[in-house]
Amino acid sequence: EKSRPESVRIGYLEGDLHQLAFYIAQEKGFYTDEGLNVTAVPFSNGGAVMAAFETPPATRSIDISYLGFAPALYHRFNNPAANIKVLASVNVNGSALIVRDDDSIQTAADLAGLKIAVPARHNMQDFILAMILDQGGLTHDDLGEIIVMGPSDMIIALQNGNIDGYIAWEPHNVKGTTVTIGGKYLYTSSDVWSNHPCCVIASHEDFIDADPETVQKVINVHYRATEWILDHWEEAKSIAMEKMNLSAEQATEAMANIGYVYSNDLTQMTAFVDKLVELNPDVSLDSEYIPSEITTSTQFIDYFVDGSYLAALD
Amino acid sequence: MEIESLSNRKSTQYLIKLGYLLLSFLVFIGVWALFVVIINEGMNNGIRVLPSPFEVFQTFFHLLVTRIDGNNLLDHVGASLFRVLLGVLYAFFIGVPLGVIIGSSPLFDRILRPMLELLRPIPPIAWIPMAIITFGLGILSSSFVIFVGAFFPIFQNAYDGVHRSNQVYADVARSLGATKVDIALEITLPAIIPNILTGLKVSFGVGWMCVIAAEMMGIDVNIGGIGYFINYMKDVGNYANMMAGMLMIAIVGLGINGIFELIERYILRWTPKKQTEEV
Amino acid sequence: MEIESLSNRKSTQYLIKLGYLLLSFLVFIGVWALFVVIINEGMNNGIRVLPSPFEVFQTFFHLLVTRIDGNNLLDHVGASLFRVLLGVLYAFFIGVPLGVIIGSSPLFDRILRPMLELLRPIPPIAWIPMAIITFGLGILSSSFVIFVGAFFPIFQNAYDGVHRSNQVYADVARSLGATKVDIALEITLPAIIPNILTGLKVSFGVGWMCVIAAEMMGIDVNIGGIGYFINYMKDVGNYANMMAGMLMIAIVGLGINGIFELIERYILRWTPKKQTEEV
Amino acid sequence: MLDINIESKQFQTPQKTTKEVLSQIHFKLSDHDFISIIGPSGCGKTTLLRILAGFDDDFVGEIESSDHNRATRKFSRLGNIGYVPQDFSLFPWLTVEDNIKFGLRIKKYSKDDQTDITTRLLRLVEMEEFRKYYPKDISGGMKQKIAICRAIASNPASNLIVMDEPFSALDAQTRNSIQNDLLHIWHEQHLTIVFVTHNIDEAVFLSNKVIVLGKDPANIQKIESINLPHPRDRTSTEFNSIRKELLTFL
Amino acid sequence: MLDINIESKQFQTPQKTTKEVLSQIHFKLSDHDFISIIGPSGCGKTTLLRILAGFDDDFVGEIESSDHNRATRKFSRLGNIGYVPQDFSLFPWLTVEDNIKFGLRIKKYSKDDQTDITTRLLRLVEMEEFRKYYPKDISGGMKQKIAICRAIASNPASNLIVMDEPFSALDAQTRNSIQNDLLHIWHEQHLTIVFVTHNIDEAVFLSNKVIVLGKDPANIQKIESINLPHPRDRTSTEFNSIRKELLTFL
Ligand SMILES: Nc1ncnc2c1ncn2[C@@H]1O[C@H](COP(=O)(O)OP(=O)(O)OP(=O)(O)O)[C@@H](O)[C@H]1O
Ligand SMILES: Nc1ncnc2c1ncn2[C@@H]1O[C@H](COP(=O)(O)OP(=O)(O)OP(=O)(O)O)[C@@H](O)[C@H]1O
Ligand SMILES: [Mg+2]
Ligand SMILES: [Mg+2]
Repeated sequence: EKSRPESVRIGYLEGDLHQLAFYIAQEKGFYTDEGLNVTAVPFSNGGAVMAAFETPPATRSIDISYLGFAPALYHRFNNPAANIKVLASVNVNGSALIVRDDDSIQTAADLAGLKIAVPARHNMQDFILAMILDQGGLTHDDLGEIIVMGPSDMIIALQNGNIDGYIAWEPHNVKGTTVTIGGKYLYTSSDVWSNHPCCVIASHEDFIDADPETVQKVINVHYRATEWILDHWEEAKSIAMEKMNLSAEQATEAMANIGYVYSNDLTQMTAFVDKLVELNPDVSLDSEYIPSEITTSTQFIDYFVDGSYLAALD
Repeated sequence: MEIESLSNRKSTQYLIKLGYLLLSFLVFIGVWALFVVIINEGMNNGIRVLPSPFEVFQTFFHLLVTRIDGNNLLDHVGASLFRVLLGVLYAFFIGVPLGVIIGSSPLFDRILRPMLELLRPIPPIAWIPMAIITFGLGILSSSFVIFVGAFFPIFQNAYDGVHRSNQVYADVARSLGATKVDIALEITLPAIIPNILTGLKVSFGVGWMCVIAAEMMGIDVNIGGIGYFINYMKDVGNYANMMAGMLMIAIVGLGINGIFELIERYILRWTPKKQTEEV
Repeated sequence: MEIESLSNRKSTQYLIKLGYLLLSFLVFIGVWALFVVIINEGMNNGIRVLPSPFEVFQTFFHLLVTRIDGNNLLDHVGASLFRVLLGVLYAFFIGVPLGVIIGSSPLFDRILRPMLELLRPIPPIAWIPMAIITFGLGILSSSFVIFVGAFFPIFQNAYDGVHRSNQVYADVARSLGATKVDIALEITLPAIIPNILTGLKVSFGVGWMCVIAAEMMGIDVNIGGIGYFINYMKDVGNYANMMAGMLMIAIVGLGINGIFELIERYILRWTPKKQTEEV
Repeated sequence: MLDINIESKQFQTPQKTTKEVLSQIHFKLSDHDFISIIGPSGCGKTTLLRILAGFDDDFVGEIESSDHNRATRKFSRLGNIGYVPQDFSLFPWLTVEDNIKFGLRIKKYSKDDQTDITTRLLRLVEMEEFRKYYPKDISGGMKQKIAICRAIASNPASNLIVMDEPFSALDAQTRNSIQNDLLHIWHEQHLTIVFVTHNIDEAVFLSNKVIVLGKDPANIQKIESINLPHPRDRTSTEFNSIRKELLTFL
Repeated sequence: MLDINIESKQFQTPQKTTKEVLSQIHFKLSDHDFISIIGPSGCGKTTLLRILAGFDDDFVGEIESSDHNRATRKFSRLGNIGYVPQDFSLFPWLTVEDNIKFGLRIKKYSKDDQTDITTRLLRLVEMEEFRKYYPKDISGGMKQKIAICRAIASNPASNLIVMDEPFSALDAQTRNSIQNDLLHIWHEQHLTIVFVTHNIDEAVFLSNKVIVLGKDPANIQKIESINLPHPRDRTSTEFNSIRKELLTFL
């Protein structure tokens, strides 16, 4: 239909099985089908994605990105330049707390005094960790130490005994449970909150204003890719195995933990904001960076999540 | 009267110097503030992304006492310094003897030096991934990376020192009855001390650079360190904290330089004065 | 006969040198292999984490032609080199004039140098987060970080060169009728060329180090670069690729050193030979 | 030709005190003079020479050029005084040839003139074959010859050349031959020379006037005129009596 | 005392060719000799001295110690020859005092002896007050005096001291006074001295034998005995005729 493909720069997290839709869309040529020429920009965590959104327009390096809902929220509340909107959901569930396979660690209460790694502070997994701790009547402060590192390093660190456990996205959880690494699932995120929001697609307001057509195309592709995963589970699994260096067993187990979605569950998202505010002293609806007329989480989600592109799916 | 006018002149000169320093500092703050304005107003349409110098100073003092995730700025910078110290220490105790041995033995020189020359061009930072997968995320990894960075300057300086140390000193010592061991201890060693000091200084600089890179990549699961801190603050979007961390780095760097200058002034009191200096 | 025996002796010496180099290389491979065995057997209970030297060489040649995610090793190393070159170039064109100006003007010296001294102790790598948030993820950021690293060695050397350049040369030139401009162009400039070359060499080393750190932190969304490559390969657990990347870094580093040596030998043909050298 | 009247020259020491280096230096420099200045190490010979050459005008006193009927301290700023400094005198980044050409190039002589003059001078000091050498590759004696060539090449308008211990590093033989060369050039080009040395022998052998400086601060102990004809015989009685006399002033 | 028979000494050049520096150097060194070696710059004086001092035994020939009835090239490895090198001779990291003490310490003299000997020597050269100075802070002449003190402090068993142009950087006055000091010490301690210089005057003034070396390779042009009594008068006719004669060999 169009002669020259539209260029768009899409951020994603390196080796994140949650964002399989992005990998599938690339692999299957869905973007090309929509007439898009995609530059894929890898990031190590959602915070780094947000930092990229926050750079001045002239030097901003991404237009749209896959990232966790938590860093998107956290930055939106705390950084004046984080003017993004959430456009679609990517997955629910899919995180887990892996600890060393040791009888002394059985419940959330046993985490007191342990060294736990997270991919970034105030990201999705850090937030889930807070919820897990809450179940055991603990907070972050009760941990021996909370350490930030890339998910691939967590596996090395667990094997070397540098940490007692970690919380990450799949497939890094399942990778930590091999015999040599010696970890076990303590909680999956769905254990503490079934069908919690996780990764989303967000874009900067500047870009949404400037090029809504491209935004629509990206959402179209995301929808198509997500549907494709659900319809072609085994084929999707084999692509995941290849892209993320997994065995069939690992891929099966990891994907079982993830709910691939595209539509926004506004009720859950509102609950997310409530819990975030409750567990995080840094986050408040009073933030000077959001419009002053917003006073409740429902109002905020209404403002922050732009469902119009999903609604316009063809 | 003569003396008084002299002391007057001295204190005047002192005041002038101080004035210039102050002026320089003001220019510095001015340039910084201008930069912030350009970035915020010019490039970000008035959104306050970068904090003002004043905010950074305020945050800096706040962070000296306030703990974030259990550590304040001093804890972080202390952890970084410790890593550097350890790595440099290893480099010293391996680099100096190796430099002296390879520098004085043509056989070792021929066999070992080409091997070292092959390893030298790999920057220490390129060893970070390797260190992580072999030594895990702990002090072993971080000090290994710093060791790699610190080793070559120390080794090379010791080596050069031995090579260039004047044959004549050894001759004279021999004429005065010194044995080989005497010469090694009483001539070679003191003669290469300036070189070793230079090597140490460079090593500290490189080590300081490496530790920040390594910490940014999360090489050590214990206290993050100042490099970890500033990268972390970037990721969570707290740029005032990030810049306060950079300020801390600058201050510690200045401190290290100052200490080295004092050490040099004492240990090298027998060397002729350098030409330049004086601010 | 005399001449023949001489040329014989020459070629014998050449052979001996070659022999030593070979021996050195074998020792190198041996040490490496031993290290791999220790790590794999001793620390990882026989699980082959680290690849053998042979595997690494094989992978290296494979990656020279095979693209991963669209780029082969040469693409990556080329991208890194380009970033370094750009940053060093900026540093050169800003550092040399600034060094000469501040070095020859006491006023500028007093006002600008303390400011630079305050910035100097912040390692270039500590600027990476700052560069990312102000300049984004692109060539602007990466060359800014390298610029910061490359600036100080070049500036300092130009500055020192001007400071130490012999007053006597200027006097003689004046006695021969040279004006101030003549002296700046015909005396100061050639006199500081050795310093500037030294500065450039150090800058390249620092730049090479910075680019690897910056790439590891994903500073540039275009071709990742060799630093990105080795870190990425660590993350996906392909350690043979990772070490092939390190080998590439070593080779390029050796190449850069070689080029600098050639340039020095030509440009500095008027300076007395250095004492050491010769492998 | 020149009337030198230096009342006092002070330096600031690193301890920020001042130190008087020269005091009451009064003498006349006439056309075609060959004046030697001798004195103990560190007394102030180089300082005096730099003032004469006009590199330093931060002193109390005056240097007047009598024949041009103008009084100025900065007479030499016109670049009309040749200077052979004590050390490191050749530009190390230029070849022997280009060192000699330096002044000619600055004064915009034609290419041909530059080559002609340089060739003539190189021939005079028997160093034609070293044209393309860099200073690092020639011996100390050769360097000194080239430094002298460079100073006289562009023929300073004043015909005045000041030299600061130019032969201090040479062995006896080279020194003797280059002394004769210098006398030859001095005569040939009708130069006026001020020559610093710490070698009494050399002073007596070369000059028509010897100025002996004292120390702390340097002042004139003695001005000795020497009227022996050239070439002088170092073993002659007159020669040695002058040496002996000068020695008493040191 | 010593029978020097050097057939040949070669060096390898950077171009890997060999170059003969010394050839057919034969002379005798007797007890209480004061031998001066003169010759053009770069001819091989330092090389010869280093062989004499035993630092270099890579030559063709033999040096025999006649009185101890043993023949060895390495006679001096016992550390019984004092050496005053041409340059950079004081250990810069030691104070004046510690430089003199160096040999005494190596030879394990008692602390008291070390102090006594050092004090006596410092007094002799009038430098007691500079005890605690580092070499960088004293003048060239002072450095040379200390280098000589260091060489004689531990009283080399052989009483032999070799000196390589020790006064080359000094002004006339200092040079004269230190020459007299040296003669005094030489006489007092009954030393044997081999002295390299490029100053004929100095050679004639100091020594009882002057060896004139030629160049490329260095060989002996002339061995001149000087029987004038000390102190010698530099202006006397005999003195000057010897100077003149030696000059012809250079
Ligand atoms: N720029 C300066 N600042 C302070 N003192 C100086 C300066 N230049 C020279 N002096 C002092 O002035 C004195 C005379 O120095 P000068 O170089 O003129 O001596 P000289 O007679 O040439 O000695 P030499 O024979 O060693 O060349 C010395 O004591 C020296 O320390
Ligand atoms: N280690 C060496 N390798 C090669 N050549 C050497 C070496 N040492 C000295 N030479 C050469 O031997 C010759 C004699 O040198 P030497 O230092 O003995 O001369 P010298 O008479 O002491 O000169 P000077 O009067 O300048 O001190 C010189 O041509 C020098 O280049
Ligand atoms: Mg002088
Ligand atoms: Mg010599």
